[in-house]
Amino acid sequence: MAVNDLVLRIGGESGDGYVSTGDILGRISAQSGYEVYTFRTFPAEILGGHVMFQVRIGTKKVTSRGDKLDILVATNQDGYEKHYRDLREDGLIVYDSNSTEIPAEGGWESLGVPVVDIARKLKYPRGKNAVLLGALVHLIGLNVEEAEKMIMRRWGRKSAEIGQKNIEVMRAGLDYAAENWPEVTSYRLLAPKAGGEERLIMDGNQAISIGALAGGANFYGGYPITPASSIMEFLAAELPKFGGVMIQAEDEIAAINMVIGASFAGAHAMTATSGPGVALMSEALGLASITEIPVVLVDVQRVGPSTGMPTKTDQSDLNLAIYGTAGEAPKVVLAVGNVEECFYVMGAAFSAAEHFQVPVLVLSDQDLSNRIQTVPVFDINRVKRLSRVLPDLDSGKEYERYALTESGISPMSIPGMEGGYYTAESLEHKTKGAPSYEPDNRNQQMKKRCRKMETISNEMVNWELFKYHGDRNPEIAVLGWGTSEGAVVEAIDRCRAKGISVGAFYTNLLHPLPAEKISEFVEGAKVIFVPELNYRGQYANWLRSQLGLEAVRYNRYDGLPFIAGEIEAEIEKLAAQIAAF
Amino acid sequence: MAVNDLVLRIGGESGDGYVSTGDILGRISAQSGYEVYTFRTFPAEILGGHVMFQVRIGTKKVTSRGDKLDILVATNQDGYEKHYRDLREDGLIVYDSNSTEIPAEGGWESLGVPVVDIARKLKYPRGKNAVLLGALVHLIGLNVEEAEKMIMRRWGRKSAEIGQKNIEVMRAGLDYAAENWPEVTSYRLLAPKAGGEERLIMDGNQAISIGALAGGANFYGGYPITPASSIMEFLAAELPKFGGVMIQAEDEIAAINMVIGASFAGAHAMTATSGPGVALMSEALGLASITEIPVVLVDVQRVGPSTGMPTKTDQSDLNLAIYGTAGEAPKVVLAVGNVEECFYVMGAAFSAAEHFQVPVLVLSDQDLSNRIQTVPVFDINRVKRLSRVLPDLDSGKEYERYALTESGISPMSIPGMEGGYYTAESLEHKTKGAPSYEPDNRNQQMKKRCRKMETISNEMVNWELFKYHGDRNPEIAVLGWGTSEGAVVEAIDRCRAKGISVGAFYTNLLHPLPAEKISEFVEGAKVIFVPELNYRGQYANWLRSQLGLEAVRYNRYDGLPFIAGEIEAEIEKLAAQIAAF
Amino acid sequence: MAEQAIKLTSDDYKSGVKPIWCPGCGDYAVYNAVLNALAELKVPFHKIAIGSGIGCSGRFPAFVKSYGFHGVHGRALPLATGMKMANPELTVLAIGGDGDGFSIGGGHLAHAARRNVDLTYIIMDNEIYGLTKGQPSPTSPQGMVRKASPYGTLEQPLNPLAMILAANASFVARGFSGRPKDLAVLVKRGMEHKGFSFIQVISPCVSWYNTYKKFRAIAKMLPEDHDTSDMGAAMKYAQDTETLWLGVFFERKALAYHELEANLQKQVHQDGYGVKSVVDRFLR
Amino acid sequence: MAEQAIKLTSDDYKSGVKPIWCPGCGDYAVYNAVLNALAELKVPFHKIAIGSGIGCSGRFPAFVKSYGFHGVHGRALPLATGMKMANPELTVLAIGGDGDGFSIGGGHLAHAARRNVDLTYIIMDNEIYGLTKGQPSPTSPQGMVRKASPYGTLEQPLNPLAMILAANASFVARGFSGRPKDLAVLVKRGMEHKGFSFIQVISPCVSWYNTYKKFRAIAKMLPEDHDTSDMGAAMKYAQDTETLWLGVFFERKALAYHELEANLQKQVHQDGYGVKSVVDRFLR
Ligand SMILES: Cc1ncc(C[n+]2csc(CCOP(=O)(O)OP(=O)(O)O)c2C)c(N)n1
Ligand SMILES: Cc1ncc(C[n+]2csc(CCOP(=O)(O)OP(=O)(O)O)c2C)c(N)n1
Ligand code: SF4
Ligand code: SF4
Ligand SMILES: [Mg+2]
Ligand SMILES: [Mg+2]
Repeated sequence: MAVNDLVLRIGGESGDGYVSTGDILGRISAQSGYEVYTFRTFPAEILGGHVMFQVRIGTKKVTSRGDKLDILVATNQDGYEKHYRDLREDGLIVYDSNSTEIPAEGGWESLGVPVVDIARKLKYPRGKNAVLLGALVHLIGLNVEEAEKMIMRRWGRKSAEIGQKNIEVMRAGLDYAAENWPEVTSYRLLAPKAGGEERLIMDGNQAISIGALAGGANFYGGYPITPASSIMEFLAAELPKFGGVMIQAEDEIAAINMVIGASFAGAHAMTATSGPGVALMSEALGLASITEIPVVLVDVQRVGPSTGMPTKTDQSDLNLAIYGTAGEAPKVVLAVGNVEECFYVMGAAFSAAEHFQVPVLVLSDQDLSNRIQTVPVFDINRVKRLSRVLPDLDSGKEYERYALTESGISPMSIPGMEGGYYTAESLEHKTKGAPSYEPDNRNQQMKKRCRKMETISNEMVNWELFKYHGDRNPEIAVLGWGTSEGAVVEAIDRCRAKGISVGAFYTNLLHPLPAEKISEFVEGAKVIFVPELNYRGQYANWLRSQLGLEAVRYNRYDGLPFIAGEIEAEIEKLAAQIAAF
Repeated sequence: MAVNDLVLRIGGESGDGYVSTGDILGRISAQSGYEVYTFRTFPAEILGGHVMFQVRIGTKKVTSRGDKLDILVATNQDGYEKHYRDLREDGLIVYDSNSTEIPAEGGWESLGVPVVDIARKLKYPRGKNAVLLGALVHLIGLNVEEAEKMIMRRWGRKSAEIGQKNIEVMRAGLDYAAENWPEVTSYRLLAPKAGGEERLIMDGNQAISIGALAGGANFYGGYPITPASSIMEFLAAELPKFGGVMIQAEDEIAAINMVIGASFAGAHAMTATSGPGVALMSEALGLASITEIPVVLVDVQRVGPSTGMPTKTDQSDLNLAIYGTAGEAPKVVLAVGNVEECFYVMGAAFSAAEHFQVPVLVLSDQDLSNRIQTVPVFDINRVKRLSRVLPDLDSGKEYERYALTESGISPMSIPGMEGGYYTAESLEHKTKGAPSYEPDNRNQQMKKRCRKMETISNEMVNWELFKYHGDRNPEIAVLGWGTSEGAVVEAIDRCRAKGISVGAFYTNLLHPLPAEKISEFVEGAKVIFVPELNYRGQYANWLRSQLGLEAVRYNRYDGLPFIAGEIEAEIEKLAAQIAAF
Repeated sequence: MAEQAIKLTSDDYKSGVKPIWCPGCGDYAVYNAVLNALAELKVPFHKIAIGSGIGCSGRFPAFVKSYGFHGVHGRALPLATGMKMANPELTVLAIGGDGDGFSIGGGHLAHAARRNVDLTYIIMDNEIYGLTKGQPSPTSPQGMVRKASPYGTLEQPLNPLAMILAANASFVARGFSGRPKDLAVLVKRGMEHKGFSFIQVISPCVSWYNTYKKFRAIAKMLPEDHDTSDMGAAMKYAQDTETLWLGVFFERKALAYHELEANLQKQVHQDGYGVKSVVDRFLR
Repeated sequence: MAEQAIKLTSDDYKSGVKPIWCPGCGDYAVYNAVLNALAELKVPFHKIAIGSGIGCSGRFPAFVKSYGFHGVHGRALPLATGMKMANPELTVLAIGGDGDGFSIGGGHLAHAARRNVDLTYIIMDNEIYGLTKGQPSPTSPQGMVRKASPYGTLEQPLNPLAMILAANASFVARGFSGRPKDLAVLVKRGMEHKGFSFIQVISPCVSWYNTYKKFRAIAKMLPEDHDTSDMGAAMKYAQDTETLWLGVFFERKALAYHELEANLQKQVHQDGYGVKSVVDRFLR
């Protein structure tokens, strides 16, 4: 019986280009109408070293990297050794029989392809990847024409001849597999839904970048850092086409201060970085908060503390995002959990920053940053685009930049506006911006700024930043944020199929926390479950500190994203405990 | 009837030197055997501007600035206008009758001293301060010889003649007051206890600096910032005498990295700064944590966010201290609440840093930094001095810097030790220091580092870092930290005198929180009360997030320290609520 | 909106917030020079943007009728860079002290220079940390005794002009608050220069390090025939420690950062290009 | 402990951790030069301390048998300064890349120079960000096209040698990984210099910006008769863009920071002085 969900991993030497084989395989699948989700690791070495690229292909939506592997492609001995434990018991190993030996003991099936020999025979020794690709196209039953088109797109761009050569070699690989592996349906994908919906195929950082453009971004100041750099690189190419500016600054401190200066001067300004960069920007975030300058900062989280493991994923900057400024600085913290919402949440981020005049932090992560997913085509009109509240400068009254309004939002002028001049003041200040150390004035301004948090809370609760999965009144209530969502969604589906009452509430809005929504959701639950990719249980602590909620925690901090199976197992344990109670 | 507790405030123009009059008055009092506690504000102007200096003098220990003023000294019209509201109803105004007019309406008594005239008559127009000083010496009944000695020490250092001149003028002021204000006992202090204990008279930053020396500090890297600079300046003078080094770095980032480098090389290294500086040091604190390098950082808190009000006091960096690093970085957070413990807590800070190989943050604040208090003479032998656990390098085994010990503390070699070389690695690393991205290794090292927090918890609970005030099993349990202590202690005394069951638990150890001690203390309490100088109630949130405790909060964030009266009023309200319940 | 039609005097550019500097502080001269330049160049109030760091000098923006930003310590340059690049129509000034600009902010200087951002950076160099009450700064002379250096500083002072010349800034000048008229001319020239202009102003701190006398004795205008395109000569004058040379040391023409950026934007412009164009590239 | 008695070769200074650089990377030549210098100078392993920042180049310390510190991005100099001042007996190296040292860490350079900290700072300048996969760095030529600069960079490159000369560093040299033998000599000379020695090594990145050819064509040793005490000449060679001059540009004798500090400590020393002496001053 053919399957509708397949997890395939390629493991091998990074320099050999097998990562791109995986990438192409994913794209062919997407092109053919499947849903796709990728996952990869990076070598510790700067060039070379072991890498793996995993692609999950489904006929229906897939939201996580998958549990066990159905197919392991070992392009060298390491590719076998390092990964065979992740293969399902009756899985398939496809391997380069010229370089790799598969011990007989394993319970799995295997297909050796003499990759080197085939490529050499066709006088194209560099074609090893294409050979393998061909074999896989046959094995899982992808559309060969789509494969050829994709090869031309990828390898034939510079020279049609090379493209053709690769197609030839791919076909040889395909033929070899067809001969040695007549249609074994258990590794073959069912046909995709005919005429399925249109899809985009992209990674998280791309979606964030496009979301920023949709949100009106026209200034980016940044500094390279893994895994955020590709946002800067994307916007370097795009912003000038939108009349915008991207500056690679000399460091993160310069970057965020440029962003603040640009925003003061009227730009929709942003930066993106990772933990170490956020730490360096902390002082300036306080500045943006007290001067009430809109700023969007994307934190693509990686494993800390300090340099940590830059190419591994983590959710451990939540504390830093909420608390990491000297003094008390109102700001908004958002999170994204999948490629699609990267786009929409960036719109919300700019709207919140501009409208409420606060710094907005968006937490993404390494896994999401370069994970390729098929996603529904973005609806650009759905993107929120609130703007700054401008002052009425013809009112005859002298302009008060920091007027004590009820909402806390004081109309904000922009350099170039006649009569609107003021000083954005990092010292505590009076309504017109002049510094003041008066206790009463301090109380008023502090309250005014903090009042914005209530306004934000009240308004943003209507911004479609929340999602429910599974039961709406579950016995086991999962509260989560960010990147864990995909695995949790699958785990919930599986558990509900087993009769367990479980549901999840995911919020993009982490600060201010949507207290009522959460309380409402967990009411009646027998247990609250909070899975997180960090050690301390930062969200669980945040929930406790804000709402007094007690949760069972499940934490992983080894740099890898969750798999659905481990969440499923935890939920089942909880269900058993509830039953036994 | 003479009094045993007097609050006196001098208000005037900063350039006029009246601050030093207040300071001298305090020192004369201390010299005469009284207990002293000062409080002051700073002008917004760089030179000139309005200032006030307050001194509280008691025959017994005084722990806060005092509530209402008994005596207001107005050296100009502003000195009256800005402060008369703080005078107790039947208080006394002493004023410069040459420059200031006191309206008749007030209920208080007043004594005008023609300060300018007197000084001029003695041909020493710069002697205005001394005239006033003389008047006050008479009014409150201080020892005249002590006053003369102190004048010689202060004004006679450079020229004995000037000293003599000031004494002469002081005597004239005294005579004038004696004539016009025959002994009115209600403003006169009772004699201090004869042969009272020896006392030191110093401010918080001085006590911190000396505590650091006692804790073994021999390296300081810093950058000037109000209100921390005087620690750097103190140590600049002292460290070289101890064979130590003080470097004024180019910025806070350089400072903390120098400190880390020095500590790596074996020094007991520290820095001190305030909020903006801590923010800038955040990245390097993560570095110290993952590389397990001892570091002591004193944060003399001032009002934030951002530049805020640099010369005002606040307790709003607690969140930053606990949470303000990217990723999860074990560290210790301590707090100090009075001049005496500044000394001892610095010993604990160095011991914790050195012994547990973690960054230790010590939270002080602006008020404490330059508040002068009389304190019992420091017992240098009581200062904790734990050292680094050194490795046995002759064991024949290859040295493992990050060995997976049970306590989490891995013996640490120091450059210069043969056979002990290793790389302190900001990337996640294996036991010998080599970088590693392996999930299993990551888990082990992360657990090892975090295990230290338990070890710390278990050990530091025995370090005398906790204090109980008032009832041990109170109905109203006050949980506090840092600078609020003095006012709380007085408020508790007053409330208990009224029959209210109230007690306080103060901890110098804020992270890891002494969970058991706190739980034990609040057990049986009807209400928990947490007063803090911040907006959010950071300690209250921390208690909730760590222990699930719910507290009634009382927050002040206008830059001024608490007065006992406001705490007293809050406690009384709570008591009434409990009674009504 | 139209430019102001009526003639403005430098007083018109005062914001009404009274400077808080000590009487006699060198910063007043800089203040007057800037007011004067703004009036002479007839810059409309609402088109002026001034970014500053922290220090006595950093309090500057609030005193000028203009858009101002009193930022954090050491970041006047990135702040001002952001302003100019977000709105090239603004006349942008960056302001700070020697601590702000050469110590904590020292890393930004060469980068503003190599970008050739069109703004005027004025450093009020008093060779001391004024606001924090007299600690030595990177330009303080070796051996300076202050509370933070009770036995005298061990470090050599930096030579800011030599360093900024080495960074190939397109306009480099030095003024002295003790010579307010010459200073006013310099500031105006700096503001007229298209690109990054750097002006070091020796601006004595009367409270913590009064250097009026010391510098008056050795201050001299650069020779009339000094060739401002001669980097070698500029460097020599900058490195001369006997005389405090004043005037424009170096100037060169080059496109400013925002001009290069505008060219780039023109070059990549596509009619009708928008978010949808970007999204469509990702259709599978 | 006694110094090693037996003669050591440069191989003995390898830590056993294999460098992770790409084959052909210029950093190998720097590695060998350092190993060689250590061996020739017979520095005992346990008296070497190497501090670095983040970058390909920053991975250096782990590969040397020594005490090492792989710190955070841009802070090699303050880190190493702390080491040297805490224990002057150590032979201290600071290591980094052009991004690490001239971009994020650019603010520390002049200050290490003016302190004259006795350490050798080696920057492996590949005119690119290697580790983060090829973004332009402050020394990248104007117009460089990379992902982060798809239309070419707009900024001029910095001239690090000119800037460090302007900061009056006491030892300034340039080497080239394409000339490993000359490089080895330079590194040794830098380590022998007492005080702050700065060595810029042109160390091509074969993966993102292979400049071997470009620089081989224009690399030349400084003339034999170059006077290393002549700042003006040094500056001229540094500013020459036609030729990549190699060798020691400038050197001067001056007391190192730790020597000045030691003198100070001696000067203020008081027998029997201790914490009690300090406390007693505060007795009322
Ligand atoms: C991050 C940070 N560190 C330190 C300070 C404290 N601080 C304020 S101004 C200043 C230096 C002032 O010197 P300078 O820049 O020369 O300005 P001046 O007052 O002399 O005009 C310092 C260190 C601060 N505000 N922020
Ligand atoms: C605070 C911080 N910002 C950014 C980074 C990301 N980062 C790592 S190395 C590097 C630059 C590398 O370039 P360079 O210093 O020239 O060293 P190379 O790799 O070329 O030797 C950057 C930006 C980081 N690790 N930390
Ligand atoms: S302290 Fe010095 S720099 Fe500051 S205002 Fe006064 S004179 Fe000027
Ligand atoms: S990326 Fe470049 S700099 Fe880094 S190791 Fe490879 S060749 Fe060297
Ligand atoms: Mg200054
Ligand atoms: Mg580089």
